[in-house]
Amino acid sequence: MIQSGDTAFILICAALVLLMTPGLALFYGGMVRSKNVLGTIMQSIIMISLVSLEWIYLGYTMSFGPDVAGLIGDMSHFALAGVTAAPSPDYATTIPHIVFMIYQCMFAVITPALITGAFAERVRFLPFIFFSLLWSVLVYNPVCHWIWGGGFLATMGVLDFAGGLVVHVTCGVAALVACIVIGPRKGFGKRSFIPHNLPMTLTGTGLLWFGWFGFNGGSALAADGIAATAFVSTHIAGMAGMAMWTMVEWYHSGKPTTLGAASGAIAGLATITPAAGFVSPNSAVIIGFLGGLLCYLAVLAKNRFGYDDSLDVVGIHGVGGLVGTIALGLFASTAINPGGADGLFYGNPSFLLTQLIGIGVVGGYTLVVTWIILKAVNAISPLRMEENEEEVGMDTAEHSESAYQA
Amino acid sequence: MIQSGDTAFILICAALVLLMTPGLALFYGGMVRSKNVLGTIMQSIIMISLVSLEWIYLGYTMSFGPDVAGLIGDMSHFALAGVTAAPSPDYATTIPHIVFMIYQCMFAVITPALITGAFAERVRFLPFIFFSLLWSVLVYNPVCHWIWGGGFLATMGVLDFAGGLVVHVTCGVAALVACIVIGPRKGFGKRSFIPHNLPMTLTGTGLLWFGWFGFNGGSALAADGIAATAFVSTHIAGMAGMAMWTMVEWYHSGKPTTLGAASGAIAGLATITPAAGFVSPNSAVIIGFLGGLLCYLAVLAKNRFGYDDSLDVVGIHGVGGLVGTIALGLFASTAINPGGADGLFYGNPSFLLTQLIGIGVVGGYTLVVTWIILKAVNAISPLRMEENEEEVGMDTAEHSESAYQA
Amino acid sequence: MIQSGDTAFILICAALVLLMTPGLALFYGGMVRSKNVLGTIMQSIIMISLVSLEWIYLGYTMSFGPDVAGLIGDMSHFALAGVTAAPSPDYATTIPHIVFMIYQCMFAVITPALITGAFAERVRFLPFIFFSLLWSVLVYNPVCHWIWGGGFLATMGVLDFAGGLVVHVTCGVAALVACIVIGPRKGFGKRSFIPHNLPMTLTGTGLLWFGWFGFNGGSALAADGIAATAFVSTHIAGMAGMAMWTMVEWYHSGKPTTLGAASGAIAGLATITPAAGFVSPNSAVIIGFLGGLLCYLAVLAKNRFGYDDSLDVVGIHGVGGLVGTIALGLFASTAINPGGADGLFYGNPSFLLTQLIGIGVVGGYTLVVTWIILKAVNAISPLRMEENEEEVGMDTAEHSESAYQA
Amino acid sequence: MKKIEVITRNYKLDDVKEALTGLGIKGMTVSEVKGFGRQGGHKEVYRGAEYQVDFVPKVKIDIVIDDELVSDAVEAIAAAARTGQVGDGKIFISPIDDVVRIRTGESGSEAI
Amino acid sequence: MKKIEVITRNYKLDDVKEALTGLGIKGMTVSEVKGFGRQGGHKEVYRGAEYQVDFVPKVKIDIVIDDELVSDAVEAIAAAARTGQVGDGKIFISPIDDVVRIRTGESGSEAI
Amino acid sequence: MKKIEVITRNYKLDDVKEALTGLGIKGMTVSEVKGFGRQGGHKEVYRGAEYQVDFVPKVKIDIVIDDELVSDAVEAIAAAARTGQVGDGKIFISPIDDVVRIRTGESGSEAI
Ligand SMILES: Nc1ncnc2c1ncn2[C@@H]1O[C@H](COP(=O)(O)OP(=O)(O)O)[C@@H](O)[C@H]1O
Ligand SMILES: Nc1ncnc2c1ncn2[C@@H]1O[C@H](COP(=O)(O)OP(=O)(O)O)[C@@H](O)[C@H]1O
Ligand SMILES: Nc1ncnc2c1ncn2[C@@H]1O[C@H](COP(=O)(O)OP(=O)(O)O)[C@@H](O)[C@H]1O
Repeated sequence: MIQSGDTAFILICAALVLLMTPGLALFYGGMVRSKNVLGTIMQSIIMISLVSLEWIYLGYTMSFGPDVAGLIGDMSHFALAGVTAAPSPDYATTIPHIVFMIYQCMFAVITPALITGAFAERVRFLPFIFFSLLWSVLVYNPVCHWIWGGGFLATMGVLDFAGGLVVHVTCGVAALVACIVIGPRKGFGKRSFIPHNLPMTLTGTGLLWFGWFGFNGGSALAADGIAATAFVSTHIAGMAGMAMWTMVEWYHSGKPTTLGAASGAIAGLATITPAAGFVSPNSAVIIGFLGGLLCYLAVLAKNRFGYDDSLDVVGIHGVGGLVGTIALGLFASTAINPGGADGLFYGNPSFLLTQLIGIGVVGGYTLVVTWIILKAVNAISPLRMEENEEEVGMDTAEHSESAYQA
Repeated sequence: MIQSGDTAFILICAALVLLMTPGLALFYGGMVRSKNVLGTIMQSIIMISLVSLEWIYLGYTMSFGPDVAGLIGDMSHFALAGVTAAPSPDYATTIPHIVFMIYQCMFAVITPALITGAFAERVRFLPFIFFSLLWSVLVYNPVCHWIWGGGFLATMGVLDFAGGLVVHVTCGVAALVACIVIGPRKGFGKRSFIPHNLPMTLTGTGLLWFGWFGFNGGSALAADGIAATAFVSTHIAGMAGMAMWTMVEWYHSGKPTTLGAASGAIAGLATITPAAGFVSPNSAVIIGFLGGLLCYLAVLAKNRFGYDDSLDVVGIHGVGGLVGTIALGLFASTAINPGGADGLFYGNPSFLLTQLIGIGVVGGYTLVVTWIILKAVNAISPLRMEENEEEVGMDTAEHSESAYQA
Repeated sequence: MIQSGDTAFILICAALVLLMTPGLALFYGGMVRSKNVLGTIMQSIIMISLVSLEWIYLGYTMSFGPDVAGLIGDMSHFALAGVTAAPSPDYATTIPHIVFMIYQCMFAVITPALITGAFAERVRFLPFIFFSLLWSVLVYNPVCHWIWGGGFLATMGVLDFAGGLVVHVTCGVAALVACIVIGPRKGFGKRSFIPHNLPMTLTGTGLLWFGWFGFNGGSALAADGIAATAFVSTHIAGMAGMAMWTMVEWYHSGKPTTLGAASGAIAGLATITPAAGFVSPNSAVIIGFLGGLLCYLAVLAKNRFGYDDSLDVVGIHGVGGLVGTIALGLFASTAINPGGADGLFYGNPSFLLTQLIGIGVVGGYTLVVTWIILKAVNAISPLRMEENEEEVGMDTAEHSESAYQA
Repeated sequence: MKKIEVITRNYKLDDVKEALTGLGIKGMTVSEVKGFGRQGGHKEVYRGAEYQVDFVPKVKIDIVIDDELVSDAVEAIAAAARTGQVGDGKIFISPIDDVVRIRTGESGSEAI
Repeated sequence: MKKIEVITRNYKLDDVKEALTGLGIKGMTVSEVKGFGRQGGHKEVYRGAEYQVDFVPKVKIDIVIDDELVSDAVEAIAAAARTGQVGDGKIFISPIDDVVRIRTGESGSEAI
Repeated sequence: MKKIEVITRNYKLDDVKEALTGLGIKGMTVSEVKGFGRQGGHKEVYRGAEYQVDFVPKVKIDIVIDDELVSDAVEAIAAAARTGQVGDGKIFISPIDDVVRIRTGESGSEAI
């Protein structure tokens, strides 16, 4: 039966998650050079239309339609057939089915948008659209089904509260593959790529944090104690991530930076995502600290390896999702969420193993399929901008616009 | 009886709609030249105080007070008399009456703010205040009463879920009249009027979309299946509008622009507004596409006609509201909302006629009254800035401020 | 028992209040010179991690733990012991206890962030962190306990709906002490300190207003009639404050400014905060007008006194909180909120006296303890930046960053 | 060779550019500047504090050309930029010893 | 006529302007520039990557005046802009062949 | 003394700076400018309205040096800034009568 409190909550949470995509656009947009800010924003916001359209025809039914062999949903919900204002019998039974559908849509939208940070400032718009669409269909939808739609990983007992695997590990792995295939920006390692507008990035951070409450809190699919737990651990891990990154950076490079504080917050928030509704607040503090620390180290490490993951999608989302998924294997507690599991620290080492298998499967699958998609798209329409267009910048070269006039 | 779920939902939706006014301020502010950005923002945000004040003394009771001859509400609710924390017997019976009142207030605030895009960059602040106040009292309040307050159009069966007529058609028609009466900006057709800060416009777009969930979803006045339908069709039409505008522009002028994506989104969102809670998701896709396409064409057409609707209020809100109101006459379905109607495509051509009459009445009334108000205000205090003040810009000339310092 | 409507509402309200801190960061950030914008933003957002961490270990239990002699909470809830997804027996009994905890956390976060406007553009980050932490522990937590945690002021009958005393008077008094102890900016009175980006300040204003609905509305701790009352009076006082400041400034200095409109809005919102759930909408209009007028005068007066309260924390938050707390003593009505009190205008002069005692106690305590903390911190690590670092700006000197690149 | 520095109103930039290209001048360099002069400034008010802002936005256009083109160019620029109101701006003419085109290494008149 | 180009600290602009108006000089043109010199720059750090930023914000003031005013002007400017710290900046003096006032077409000293 | 004005691509600034410091030149002043030249501009489209934008972002570098350093400096700059594509920019050389260091009051070559 429909509960107005739950329905109100998930509708507002869906709105919050939608807001994360423009929030991400600002977060990323502030970090690029001013000649690429519109192109960067566009790569995020266009996902709202591209992926939403895909979602209502294909994505929802592939992800949440009746299961076929543990691998994918069937076409029963093509064009939202059977998805009405009555509750689904399977998912979120106290809210209208379409509310569940639209809430999940917002997750599908932001995931490919997250990847764009890896190849910022150098990709053509048309092949980028092809890539994102194919990736949503071939990577996001199946993985989403495996874990949240009753697929084989769900059956195995892999847990992911709000998208550590489905969102962050997939986008992190895709980011790594993409920035290697596409290659570094012109002048990488020689010229300095300094963020053109950090207040914009910080505004985006604020909106992301705000939206993340909908992302993690809403994943309880009801306004109940689990939502409360998820909401609280989200805030706690975000602040712990910010605290940790700030302190480590202060110690390590001499000054605490605002970009560091923002990065640490996002790292903490990404890290808690898979675990949010399954762990205690005190565990969330530790998970947030771990996220802040390990993502900081990952970002530093990148500078050694020399690939140009321009806005650190691998270091923050990939590593965050990875660390959080493992941490869930350690800190999960059925005392907190009886629908969850106990982790290693609660006497159940096998759950940690399950989580590691989940990471292996999702990571491996994403890596291979992303690589194939990139190669295929490149063969049809090269992703990389031409040298002098890259010099001119995406805003004029790809969109015939200028971001700023005096 | 008060339901906490519904009350929570409408309170948050009211907050979301409030946020649309600063969102609009950024949307518009980014599109003007930097010397006019503060003046443009001011024209939106001052409505929050001007119209809210008007609303609690006059507007609410004119719009929603007991009906007088189908034309206007009486003065029973002057200064919110009888509007308390108990539910209204007439409207939204599961939430406190004051919640309904404040939710409706937010709609009254944003409508005249929308008009300001038509005469951006050239109007004096004092007569602008007179105009907006008179317009709210003489246009918004009556039309609102006719359709939502039990007036004669409601009796006739005209439907408008969340403001296609009440908000978008009124502001679109007023915009057309106003930009013709006030005349084009100095240098129009010769100098180029390029947006000074598109990331600001895109930030505003994000906030508008976010707020629109409250605007349309909340118009169900409860957290129920209708709210779910309205919320979902809002998102769907927004994304379809964005997709369509982007594609048409890409095809037509060679590149997809970010301003185009934003414009298409707003067009789609405006177009679905009257229909949101009355149509199926699949109809919403078509309505969104129509909105994106027809608003694009309308904006192009403007360049032919040569009037200076500076930020395309007519082309986007006017045409969007018009198309959506007609589309509702086509796509409305009582299977989706038993409290609604069936449209032409569901076997009921008379409803389409009703909608067309609604457009005629609202459009005609708005046109005449807006024209009279403009002439009257101009007679007392000329709306148009003096030539050299327009050159200097509104920020210093009207507000003694500068937006930016190096 | 947990109500989903109430839980949904307070969770979303907590998210709204969180958003106020980045909103404040923008509000303040736009008003400083561009070389200090990151440092200013950082002083707000770092509170999210600093104070949240303090809150879960110390703050919550000091504020809301079992009362010790009316003065402070004991350590029962250290590290959130006993704070679970079950409702608290004492506070907000229809929502999970952790929801109450996290909602209150957001208030603790923003209060020290508000103070930073007083000493903007001239303070070193490390001692600033010490100051803020000590202030949270030694001023915020006790005062919060006295009024909201069952301490002696609550027992005496002092009322404060959402933080007129707990938030605004404490931060206003602390601001006054701090800007006197720290001294004026270099060049104060000679050079002009003009806001570097007013659209940023106006964006922040919009987010603050939006969040304030959560701040005041959520302080009902349920989605009920009191929440409705608080929400409505918040909007009304905000708009009345904006209207009043704009008019007075227009009359007094010749032009209405956007910074004035924003300042008036914040003044009105701050002023209604203690009274929001206890007064009628018509009283809220008057309170908002009073807030707008008196805060304007206070800001003008500052220019006479010659202390450098750079972003007018005293004039707006201090005076707003003061005026609102007194106004509550005048306008409170048990007809509106039976759990409240009757004020002077409702025949109960003794309640006004109680409120004045509340102001005296909170103001006096804050003044003394803030002064001691500042002196202590200065002795260990001087708060004031060195002259040439102040010239260079906080962004490079304190954070090794630049906000903007061409 | 001479350098012509034009300081004028922002919105006259396009007119001046057209006037110059009309004379066959193919290059110029533009920057945003703030001017102080007879035109005067304006008052700004921030929370009750008044500031006199004496500087108004102007555009500066630098053109390096051969000596024989100077008088035509100056006339064309003045005609294009003139509104007759105070604040139309100035044209400064100064000597240039040499010019080098970076791309080719050419110098002197060749390089312009 | 001469052009005096002053490159100095941003916050000295008002002082220099007052010094010049004190001498009866009624016009000048200002632009924001970045300077490289003995003053040195600073380090910036973005996600662990360190950059040395060698350029510091400065203001450039151009004043065209008659030859006889030059030495007074230079002295007044230097006095107004001096702090004694490295980075106070420079004054460059260069020849101007002619000046035209766009509004009136006047040229030479008349036009300044 | 001479002033060398370099107008070139933004991203060549660091290279030019290094080339100059390599010659022992310790100061320069940089500003952002927009250039019009053979390189051409681009089209921009806003809601269906097309605009031709002729100006491209460039950087201007001013260096005042002693006469004997000029030819070396010009060569070094040209080498550092050259890409061989249209739009590499120009170097203008003009006379400077005198230089004053504000901090010390020194003038002439001393002051550079
Ligand atoms: N002596 C000068 N040196 C440099 N620039 C000047 C000088 N006088 C005027 N200017 C520039 O020319 C602009 C216009 O000058 P102004 O005196 O306002 O009007 P007009 O050019 O009509 O005489 C000023 O804003 C300033 O930028
Ligand atoms: N040779 C030069 N050519 C052009 N500008 C210079 C030159 N030397 C210095 N400058 C400018 O003067 C500013 C101040 O110079 P600097 O060496 O830092 O200190 P000081 O003026 O005290 O000697 C520099 O930032 C730069 O803008
Ligand atoms: N006559 C000129 N006067 C001033 N600046 C010029 C002149 N010609 C070119 N420039 C500047 O030099 C830049 C490069 O010139 P351009 O003609 O595009 O290419 P190239 O330098 O390769 O010949 C222009 O963008 C402009 O800023």
